[in-house]
Parts: sequence; structure tokens; C-alpha cells
Amino acid sequence: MIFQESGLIAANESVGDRFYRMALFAPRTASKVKPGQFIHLKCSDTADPLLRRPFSVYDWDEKKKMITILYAVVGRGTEMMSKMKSGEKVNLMAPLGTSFSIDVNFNEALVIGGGCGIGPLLGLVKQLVKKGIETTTLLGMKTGQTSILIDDFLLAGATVKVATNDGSIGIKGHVTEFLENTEKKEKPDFVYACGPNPMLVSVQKWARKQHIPGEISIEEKMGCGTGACLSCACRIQSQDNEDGWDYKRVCVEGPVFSLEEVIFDE
Amino acid sequence: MIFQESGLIAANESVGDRFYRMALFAPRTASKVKPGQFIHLKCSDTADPLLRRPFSVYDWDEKKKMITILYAVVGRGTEMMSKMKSGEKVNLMAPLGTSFSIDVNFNEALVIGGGCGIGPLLGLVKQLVKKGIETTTLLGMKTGQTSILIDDFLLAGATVKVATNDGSIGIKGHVTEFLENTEKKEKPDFVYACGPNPMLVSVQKWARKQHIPGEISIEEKMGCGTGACLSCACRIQSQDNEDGWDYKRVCVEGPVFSLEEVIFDE
Amino acid sequence: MNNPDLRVSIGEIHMKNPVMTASGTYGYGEAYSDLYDVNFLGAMVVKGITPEPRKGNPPPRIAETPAGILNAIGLQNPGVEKFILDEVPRLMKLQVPVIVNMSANTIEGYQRLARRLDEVEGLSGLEVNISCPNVKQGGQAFGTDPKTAHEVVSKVRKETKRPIIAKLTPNVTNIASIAVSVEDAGADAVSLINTLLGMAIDIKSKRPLLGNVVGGLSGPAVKPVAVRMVWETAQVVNIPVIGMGGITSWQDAVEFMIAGASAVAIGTGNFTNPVAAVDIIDGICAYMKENNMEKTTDLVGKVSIETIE
Amino acid sequence: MNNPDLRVSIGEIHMKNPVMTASGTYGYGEAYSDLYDVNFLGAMVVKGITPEPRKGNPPPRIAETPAGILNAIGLQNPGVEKFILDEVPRLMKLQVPVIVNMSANTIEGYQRLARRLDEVEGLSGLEVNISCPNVKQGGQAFGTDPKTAHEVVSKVRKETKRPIIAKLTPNVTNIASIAVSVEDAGADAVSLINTLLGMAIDIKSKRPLLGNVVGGLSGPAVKPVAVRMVWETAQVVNIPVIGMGGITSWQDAVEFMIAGASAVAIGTGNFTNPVAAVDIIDGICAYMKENNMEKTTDLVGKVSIETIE
Ligand SMILES: Cc1cc2nc3c(=O)[nH]c(=O)nc-3n(C[C@H](O)[C@H](O)[C@H](O)COP(=O)(O)OP(=O)(O)OC[C@H]3O[C@@H](n4cnc5c(N)ncnc54)[C@H](O)[C@@H]3O)c2cc1C
Ligand SMILES: Cc1cc2nc3c(=O)[nH]c(=O)nc-3n(C[C@H](O)[C@H](O)[C@H](O)COP(=O)(O)OP(=O)(O)OC[C@H]3O[C@@H](n4cnc5c(N)ncnc54)[C@H](O)[C@@H]3O)c2cc1C
Ligand SMILES: Cc1cc2nc3c(=O)[nH]c(=O)nc-3n(C[C@H](O)[C@H](O)[C@H](O)COP(=O)(O)O)c2cc1C
Ligand SMILES: Cc1cc2nc3c(=O)[nH]c(=O)nc-3n(C[C@H](O)[C@H](O)[C@H](O)COP(=O)(O)O)c2cc1C
Ligand code: FES
Ligand code: FES
Repeated sequence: MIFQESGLIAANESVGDRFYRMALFAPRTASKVKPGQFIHLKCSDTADPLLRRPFSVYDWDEKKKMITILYAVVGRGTEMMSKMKSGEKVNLMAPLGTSFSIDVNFNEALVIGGGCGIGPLLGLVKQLVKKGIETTTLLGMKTGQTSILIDDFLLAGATVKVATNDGSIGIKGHVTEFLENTEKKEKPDFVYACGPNPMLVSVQKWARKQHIPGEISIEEKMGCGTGACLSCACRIQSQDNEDGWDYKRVCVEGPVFSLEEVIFDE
Repeated sequence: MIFQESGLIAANESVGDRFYRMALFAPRTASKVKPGQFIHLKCSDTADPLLRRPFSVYDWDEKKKMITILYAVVGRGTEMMSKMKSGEKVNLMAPLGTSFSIDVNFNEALVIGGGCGIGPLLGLVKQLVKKGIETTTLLGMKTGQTSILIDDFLLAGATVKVATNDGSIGIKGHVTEFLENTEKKEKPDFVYACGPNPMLVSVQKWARKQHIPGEISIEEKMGCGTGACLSCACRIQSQDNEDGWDYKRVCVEGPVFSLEEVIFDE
Repeated sequence: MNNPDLRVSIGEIHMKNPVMTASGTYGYGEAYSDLYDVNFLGAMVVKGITPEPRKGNPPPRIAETPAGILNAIGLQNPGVEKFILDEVPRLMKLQVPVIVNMSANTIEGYQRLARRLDEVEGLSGLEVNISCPNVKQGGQAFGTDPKTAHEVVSKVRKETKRPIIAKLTPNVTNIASIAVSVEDAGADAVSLINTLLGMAIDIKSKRPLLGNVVGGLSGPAVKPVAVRMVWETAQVVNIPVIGMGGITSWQDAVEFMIAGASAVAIGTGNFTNPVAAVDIIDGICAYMKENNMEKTTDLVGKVSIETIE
Repeated sequence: MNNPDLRVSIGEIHMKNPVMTASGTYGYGEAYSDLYDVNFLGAMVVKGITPEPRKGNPPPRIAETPAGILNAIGLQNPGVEKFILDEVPRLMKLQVPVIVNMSANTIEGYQRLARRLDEVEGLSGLEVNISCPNVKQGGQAFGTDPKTAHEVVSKVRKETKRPIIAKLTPNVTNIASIAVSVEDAGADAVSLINTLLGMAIDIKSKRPLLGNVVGGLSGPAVKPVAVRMVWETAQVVNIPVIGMGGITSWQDAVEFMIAGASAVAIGTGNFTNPVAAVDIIDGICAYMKENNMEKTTDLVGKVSIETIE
């Protein structure tokens, strides 16, 4: 059940680098959202920029009726968002898309996030930890400036490993380097990932080789966010089709897909 | 000499009804502007709304390096302006257009303003009073809610008469009713006016009948504000032309024209 | 005063109000059903159907431009048979006229679609999208030439008794002449405008922002062009004109109706405000009431033009 | 690395950089001269001149639309003789190529203008605006038909040795075919786009927002259409394409150049940022430097299109 909600901004703070965390009082969304789902946010009142912007829900608290998004300033919409003040309202549509599977019975989960891809992961990790699943989180960031995010995951009860491009925190390099060094005995039962496509490609290759199932959240440019316009097509394996794939909608059949089925253009 | 200036908003306060007074720290404009001239203000950073908005300079103070505009919220641009906060900056072009003649030698001036047309008049009145000219100001307003503007003119040293549509202050009706009741002996030497076209038409007719010279400031939709686009055409008497009139630019040949030469479409 | 009578008929399509959805922006009617009762709509136009399934274009399929969007979906759809099987049963249950937007690469394709859809119960009309490239005649759209436009519509006319709406492309020198031509061919109405052909390039990668290189411009940016075309067209045809292009508010909708549109369609506007259609129906109603208009004909085409000088 | 070489030649018009002003948005070059030294420009195109003086259209002449403006100035100008008398002496003194935009209602009018302007010293080129209504043939613009476009340009060609730029209207089905036609007729360059025909109506008064009822749409809203047309045209002609339509930033200008424009013109953008032209020259220079481009030909037409699938 999709709805519109007017979210009241409770906080909108820089968390280092180009990243911001926006906390919104949004009771309906907070009570309905599932990990991996996203909201479609209207960041301007004028026709320019025109479209809403999709953001994964980073965290939520049903009791406090709050949701949080973690976003990077990469263009005009996010620039405008970064200037919004607490007390202002923003219109959003929620809860949108598919969610990560958490009704699972396994022991060890590996959660991998890179850059903006950290966006949908905190809520997921909290749920996994709550279920008693041992959760290792690999975070890839540009710099250590965003170290406050590491705290978010540590507080959630996850084991956290960090890779930064500049080596200022954790190992220097890509987060996927942790995978290459993963010993047999460390093999998780299930992997969740979100991040730039090259990262997801590496995760997919590694998981295939290791025969580990998993889920990933992917991004595509969006129009409606509700399945009406077919803008957000991505290539997904499909038996229905002779050539083995079909375009699916990131906003309805995704953003969370099973790790195996996504076809990346390389 | 036209220039661009980044004006720092020092105050932006509602003065009743739909009216706001915005004070800007704008040293160059404050030192160059003449009564009746206007600024062309950028009220948004996005392409929607696209165009700048023209506003007469209501008042200025060369020493304090401040200018003030008086504006009514009538559409999207002015709506956006009304939400600006002190400390923000707005880009403006100034000083634009012609100004009221004040190097004059006469004794009594009549200054008539209706609604937004009060915009260019305070600075004018101050200058006239400074020159020792006896200045009567007729202000037409919708309601008495904007009575603070009356104080502006009283403080400037003018005699003020007020007409409001609802009769809440002064006489009930149009400001032009003062003219119809003007006795021979009260006849001013010169009249200045700004306001809605029907008001200006009445002023023009009355002044013609009474053989009183004068100047008016008129409005037209603008593009460039600097004479480049010919958007702001208004009909002005002209000897150059067989049929006795020509389109002139409100932004360069105006906004202040001599009272007689403006041709209104009735 | 009573509430105004908002009813409008487009041929035999009887609508309770003049607000429809624009093809391709409303899926098959399911995408917005959580947000409001779609039976409020005057009519629903569903995503373009083709004779065979189409995968559509490679992503990115959408790019934002100043006050507009470019799209190049590429008519992704399951094909007419799967549409009839999977979507029609649900659509039939609605209390709102459903209009099927149809496209083909050949005239025979249009005929085949019309024939097939004519057999299907529960559909109220066909919108013939003649903005698609005419593969046989070298890629120009059917709708860019009055003669081919005439041919498509008259051939479709022979295959169906359902009302036909011809959807016109704005990428032409003279849209009114195309409208006259399809009227003559038997169209019950014309709808305009489809998207303006546009392009955007990423200056970093030097690549087009759309996978398909070019795409269709829609949204507020195109509104003045659409209003002009509706006005030009409404003056020369005797069939209803359905106006669209950049409508996001009831004020926009009223503007189109004053220009001559008997009904309006909301496209890109659904994306920014998912309940736009409902808001617009309410707004038109309030406007008519305030202006003492009893029926939509008091509004349609009432632009007041004085010739000055 | 050294500064890139920004020079561009359009026929015999030698420009120090690819940035020009668009006709009708820059007066006769005096309006912006307080704000910067106009000699910084690549070239200056002045307001459209006609054989006889024209008063222009009744106001309102401009209306704001989403990310755009509609204008209907109606070619107000003092006529060619008064232009030569009053404006040319000042223009002659500039160190920047001055291009005169010219319009007429008849082919003879264009010929007469070209002949007269050919005699005048200090002008660098003629921009032939074929977007004006062809009075003799019933009001369609000269530029909407390849044949009449050809006729205008070839007749003008006979009257002048100066470089001719044909200014094309976007209100056509196939702008590239018009471009090919005027190239054949002897044009040294084409400039595009002129404005898209549009309309806006005030829903309170039910009257058009423009005194002239319809007007021309320009500004950011039209940019995707303009980029597409420049791209289409640049692929089929061998003469330089001057791109315009919605350029407000150096990024926009670079986008047009990547699409195939050898030079760009700034129109509506001057209104929002009066020093836009200078900012854009600087921005193009910095972009080229950053991307190791030595001359503008490293940039022009370099859109990278891979055919996927
Ligand atoms: C399902 C989903 C969930 C997302 N969750 C998050 C999140 O939690 N945190 C976060 O920071 N970002 C997230 N994104 C990406 C975010 O939507 C874009 O960064 C944002 O829309 C950019 O807006 P802008 O106006 O600032 O940028 P624009 O000026 O529009 O573009 C700037 C850059 O952002 C890219 N971009 C624009 N729109 C999208 C989009 N829909 N998807 C991906 N990239 C885009 C453009 O290609 C361009 O490179 C998510 C995207 C999707 C589809
Ligand atoms: C030389 C000049 C001086 C002016 N001085 C003042 C002033 O001191 N105080 C003040 O309140 N207003 C003044 N105006 C009018 C002011 O520019 C408009 O009210 C303003 O541009 C409206 O912007 P908007 O976006 O709010 O309205 P829009 O949404 O653009 O339009 C709302 C209404 O305002 C009218 N309008 C829009 N632009 C103009 C314009 N350029 N001139 C006249 N009407 C317009 C429209 O016709 C419409 O009815 C002046 C106008 C001119 C030309
Ligand atoms: C994403 C998208 C998909 C579209 N698909 C179709 C289509 O399948 N058939 C069609 O006739 N028009 C299609 N259109 C055009 C719209 O129906 C409409 O004519 C156009 O977008 C202008 O209206 P708007 O500005 O309100 O969107 C599509 C438009 C968009 C934005
Ligand atoms: C106010 C105005 C007046 C114009 N006058 C002319 C003209 O006289 N001759 C001409 O060829 N084009 C004229 N144009 C069109 C512009 O030169 C340009 O082609 C068009 O505006 C698109 O560019 P832009 O979006 O950067 O403004 C005019 C445009 C505007 C906005
Ligand atoms: S964004 Fe419209 S279908 Fe996904
Ligand atoms: S506003 Fe452009 S000439 Fe006056």
C-alpha cells in the first residue's frame, strides 16, 4: 500500500564528505517500511528540478515515528535537500519497492555497502542483529571523514570492517578487497550488498564462485517510482523470455533483487 | 552606468496586507540610485521562475549603504521573495531606468501613489521635502493594515492624505477622489504619480484639465531590464512618427515618463 | 449554485469529467490505485500496446531537463495477446472508461491490433498513436504526413466500431492539417501533444543521457507549445480535442480547455504529484462554480481574442 | 598546458571565441556595454532589421512560462535606413564582428536588405531570419519549406559577398532537410533554433498573455529540442552550425558544441545573467583546458554514441 506523507524534518546534518543524514517525523512510513525499501522525495516546489528523488530508508523507529535517510550531495536535488532546515516539511511517497529478505534462517550474514550504497543498510543490519544473526558489515567509503557512519553500524551490533580510498580509516582500497581475502571458514551464509555497479559486479562474481546466495539493491534513474512509466528498467534474468532476460522495474520488482538474477552491462 | 550587485538582506518584514518591505545592504546602488529608478532582482536560483523581477527603489541611504524596496506578494516571484531571510543574498541589477525630475523650482508638489505604486515614492518625497518643496502625498491603499507606510511618508515630512477601499483609514474609496475635490487654491505646481493604470488615467485627465505638468512611473512586463529585448513597450507620444506615437521601452525611456506623453489603452 | 456538470463525451466514450491520464505515464492503471480510487477519473488511457511484445530501449530511459523530462522507453509492453490475458480482466472491472493506446511499425500492424482489440469486451476506445516511426517508409513517424496519417486512421476505422482517438505528434510544421486529415479519415477525436523530440548530452562522458540517444520531451516545459497546438487544432476540426502536455495543476487544465480542449490528459504531472488527476478534477469543478459555468461547454474554447490596433 | 585556442571561423567571420549573442536579445549592442566590454564576444548579432520601420506588436510582449519565456516583439525596429544612420557608426568602432539579422515579408524585401547592407562598411555578416511569415504565400514562414528557404537564401546570395548565416525555425517536421537546402543555396552557416511557436492564456481574463496571441518560446525549456536539432543538422551539412536555444551556462554551451555546434549564441540567458556571455567564454576555456583540448574542433561534434544491443 503506497501513500504520500508530509515528512517533518527533525534533523538534517552533514556527516562528513558529501554525506548528510536527514531525520524525518513520518509516522506512516515509520510503521510500514521494510529494510531495503525506498521513499520518493519531492525536493523542490518549482518545476525545476521537476522530478522526485528516490532514497532508501537508512533507519527508522516505529515508536518515535521517525525515519532517517543517508544521502550524498551529487547534483541539484540533493544540493537543495542539504539546505533544508529542521522544521520544514517535505512530501514523500512511501514505502516503495521490494525489501531485503529477513525471514531467514541462517547464522552468518555479510552486508556490503559502498558510498551512497550504505543508504539502505543500517535498518537491515539492525533487523539481522535482532534476529541473532551474526552480521559482518563491510563499508567502503571515500575517506574517513564519514566515520560517524561506522559508529551507526557498530552501535547496531555488527562487526564492521572499513575500506577507504585514501586509507585514512581501515584498509586503503576497495571494499571488495575484503572478499578476495575471505578465508573458507569465514564464508557467510548470505550476502546483502548495495553500492556502485563495479562493486556489485565483484560481489556477484565472488558469490557465484563461492556459491553464496544473496540480495542486492540497485539504482536506476526514475520517473514515477510506482511502476507506471517504465523508466527504471534494468536487465534481469527471466525464464519467460527466449533470450533469458527481461527489463524489470527497479521501483516495483526492485530495488532489491536476488544477487544472481541481475545482469550488469560491463 | 548599470551594474550588478549582490544585495545582503538586512530586513524583510511584512507591513500588512500583502505588502513587504525589504532592506538590502547594497552600497553601489545606494550611492547611485535616483528617485523613480528601479532594480531588477533575481528571486530564484532555478530556471522556474526564470526571469528577474523589477522593483522601484522605495528608499535609500547612501551613508548606511542601504536601499529599501516595497513590494506586494502577487505571484510566484514575490511569494519567494517574501520567504527570504535576513542574511541571505540576492542578485540585483541597478540603477535602471529614468528618474523623477527633482531639479525643479516650484513650491508645491503633489505625489500620488496607489497600491504597489507607492513603491517608487518615498525616496522622491524625501528629496522634495529636502529641497523645501511643500509636498502633499495622496496614498491609496486597500486597507488600513498597511498604515505603517503612512508613517514612512509622515516621517519624511510630507502632508499625507489616505484613501482606503474599505474605509478603515482615511476616506473610503479611490485616492483620485481627492483630486476631484481639490479646490483651485490648492492646485499644486507639479504632480508625480504611480499606481494602477486606471488611477494614472484619472490623474492624467485631471492634470490636463488643470494644466498641471507632471511625471508618472508606469509598469510593463519585462525581460532584460536594460533595453535589449523590447519586451516592455508602452505607447508614448512622438513627433517622429506620422501617427503621433511610438513604442518606447519602460526600462530605458521609462519607467518615469512625463504625464502628458503616455498613451493609455482604455 | 449547484455543482457544475463536468460530463464530457468523446464519441461514445462517456466520461464523468474531462480528466484522463496520458498513455505511458499511468501503466495499466494499477500503479496509482493505492493512492486514490481510479474510478474518479474521466477516463484512463493505458500504456501503448503493440502487436508483438517489445522489450523497450536500453537504460537510461529518462533524463531530467529544465522543467521537463526526456524519455525513451521504447514502447516496452507485453504485446497485445498478453495484455488481453493479463491486464484486461482487471481493467474490465473498473467503473471508468479504459482507452487502449496502440502503436505499430506498419499499417498492417495497426489494422491487426484494431481488429484484435475490437473483439475484447470492456474496452471503451482506441487511441491510435501515429507518432511511431514508419519502418516501411524510412523511419519518419506516420503522424508527420497528412496522407499517411489519413491512411492509418481510415484503415483502423474499418476494423473497429469503437471510438478512435488519433494521437498527434507535435514534431510537425502544421499539426492542424494532420488533425483535419485524421478527422476526414474517421477519427472521433484527436489527442495532442505527444512528446517533442529532444536530446541531452552528459558533458563529462560526452554520451547522450538516454540509452536511445534521442527521446521525447514532456512536462511543464512544453506546455506553451501544447496550448498553441490545441488552440490551432480546435479551430479547424469539428471533433473533440483532448489536450495534454505539461499539465500539473488545475490552472493548467483550465488553460487547455479555454484554448479549445474538450478534455485533458495528465502525463508527467502524475510523477511529481501522484494524486494530480484528482486535484485537477476538483480544481476544474471549483473554477467552473466560481465562474458560474454550468457545463464544460461554457469553458471549452472560450479564449477571448480581441484584435487590437 | 597553454590556454586552448578558442578561435572559430564562420565563413569569413573570424571570431576569437565561439560565443555570440542571439538576435533580439542584445539590442544593437549598447544594452550590455555598461556590464562588460562587448569586445570580449566572439561575435554580436543585432536585433532583426526589416526594409521598413516596424512598430512591433501591442503589449504584453513577453510572458513567463515554466523555465522559458514567450515573446512576441513583432520585429520592432527602425528600418534599415535608420539603422545604418543611427546604429552602424557606433557598431563600426567595435573590435568584434557584427552580424545583422534581417527579416522581410517578401523575397524582394530580403534582396533589397542584402543589397543595401552590402554597401555598408563595418558589418561582418548577414543572418537571414527565414522564420518570418511569408505574406505572399499565405503566412507560413519562409523557413518551413525547403524550396522557399532555398529561394530566399540563393537570392540573398546574389546580392552580397558577405557571409550568410541562415537562421532556421524549429517549427518544422525536418529541420535537417531545410539546412541541407540552404547550404545548397549558398549559405555559409546555419543558426538554430529560433523560437518554438507557443501560447499562454490567463485563466482569469480568458485572454492570451501576449498581445499578439501567440509568440515564440525560448529559454532553458527548449534546450533539449535545440540540442537534438543541432545534432541532426550537424550530421548532414558541411557548413558550420551555430547552436542556440536555452543556453544559460557554460555547461549548456559545451553540450551544444559536443552535439555539433561550431559556435553558440546566448539569447534569453542574457536576461537572467547579464554577464552570461563572458561567464560562458571563461567556462568553455576552462573545460577545454581540463580536458586537454587544444582547439574547438577537438570538442565540436564529439558526442560519443555507441549502439548498444
Ligand atoms: C531505489 C534507489 C535508492 C536510492 N537510495 C539512495 C540513498 O539512500 N542515498 C543516496 O545518496 N542516494 C540514493 N539513491 C540515488 C539518489 O536517488 C540520487 O543520487 C539522486 O536522485 C540525485 O539527485 P540530484 O538531483 O542531486 O542529482 P542529479 O543532478 O539529478 O544527478 C546527479 C547525478 O546523480 C545521478 N542520479 C540521478 N538520479 C538518480 C537515480 N534515480 N538513481 C541513481 N543515480 C541517479 C545522475 O546520473 C548524476 O550522475 C537511490 C537511488 C535509487 C534508484
Ligand atoms: C519598473 C517597475 C517597477 C516596479 N516596482 C514595483 C514596486 O516597487 N513594488 C511592487 O510591489 N511591484 C513593483 N512592480 C511590479 C512587480 O515587478 C511585479 O509585481 C512582480 O514582477 C510580480 O512578480 P511575481 O512573480 O510575484 O508575479 P507573477 O506570477 O509573474 O505575476 C503575477 C501578477 O503580476 C503581474 N506582473 C508580473 N510581472 C510584472 C511586471 N514586470 N510589471 C507589472 N506587473 C507584473 C502579472 O501580470 C500578474 O498579474 C514594478 C514593475 C515595474 C515594471
Ligand atoms: C514515460 C512516458 C511514456 C510515454 N509513453 C507513451 C505511449 O506509450 N504512447 C503514447 O501515445 N504516448 C506516450 N507518452 C506521451 C504522453 O502520453 C503525453 O502525450 C506526453 O508525455 C505529454 O504530456 P505530459 O507533458 O503531461 O507528460 C509517454 C510519455 C512519457 C513521459
Ligand atoms: C525577446 C526576443 C526577441 C527575439 N528577436 C529575434 C529577432 O529579431 N530575430 C531572430 O532571428 N531571432 C530573434 N529571437 C530568437 C533568438 O535569437 C533565439 O533564436 C531564441 O530566443 C532561442 O535562444 P534562447 O533560448 O537562448 O533565447 C528573439 C528572441 C527573444 C527572446
Ligand atoms: S520509475 Fe516509473 S516505473 Fe519505475
Ligand atoms: S525589458 Fe528588455 S527592453 Fe525593456
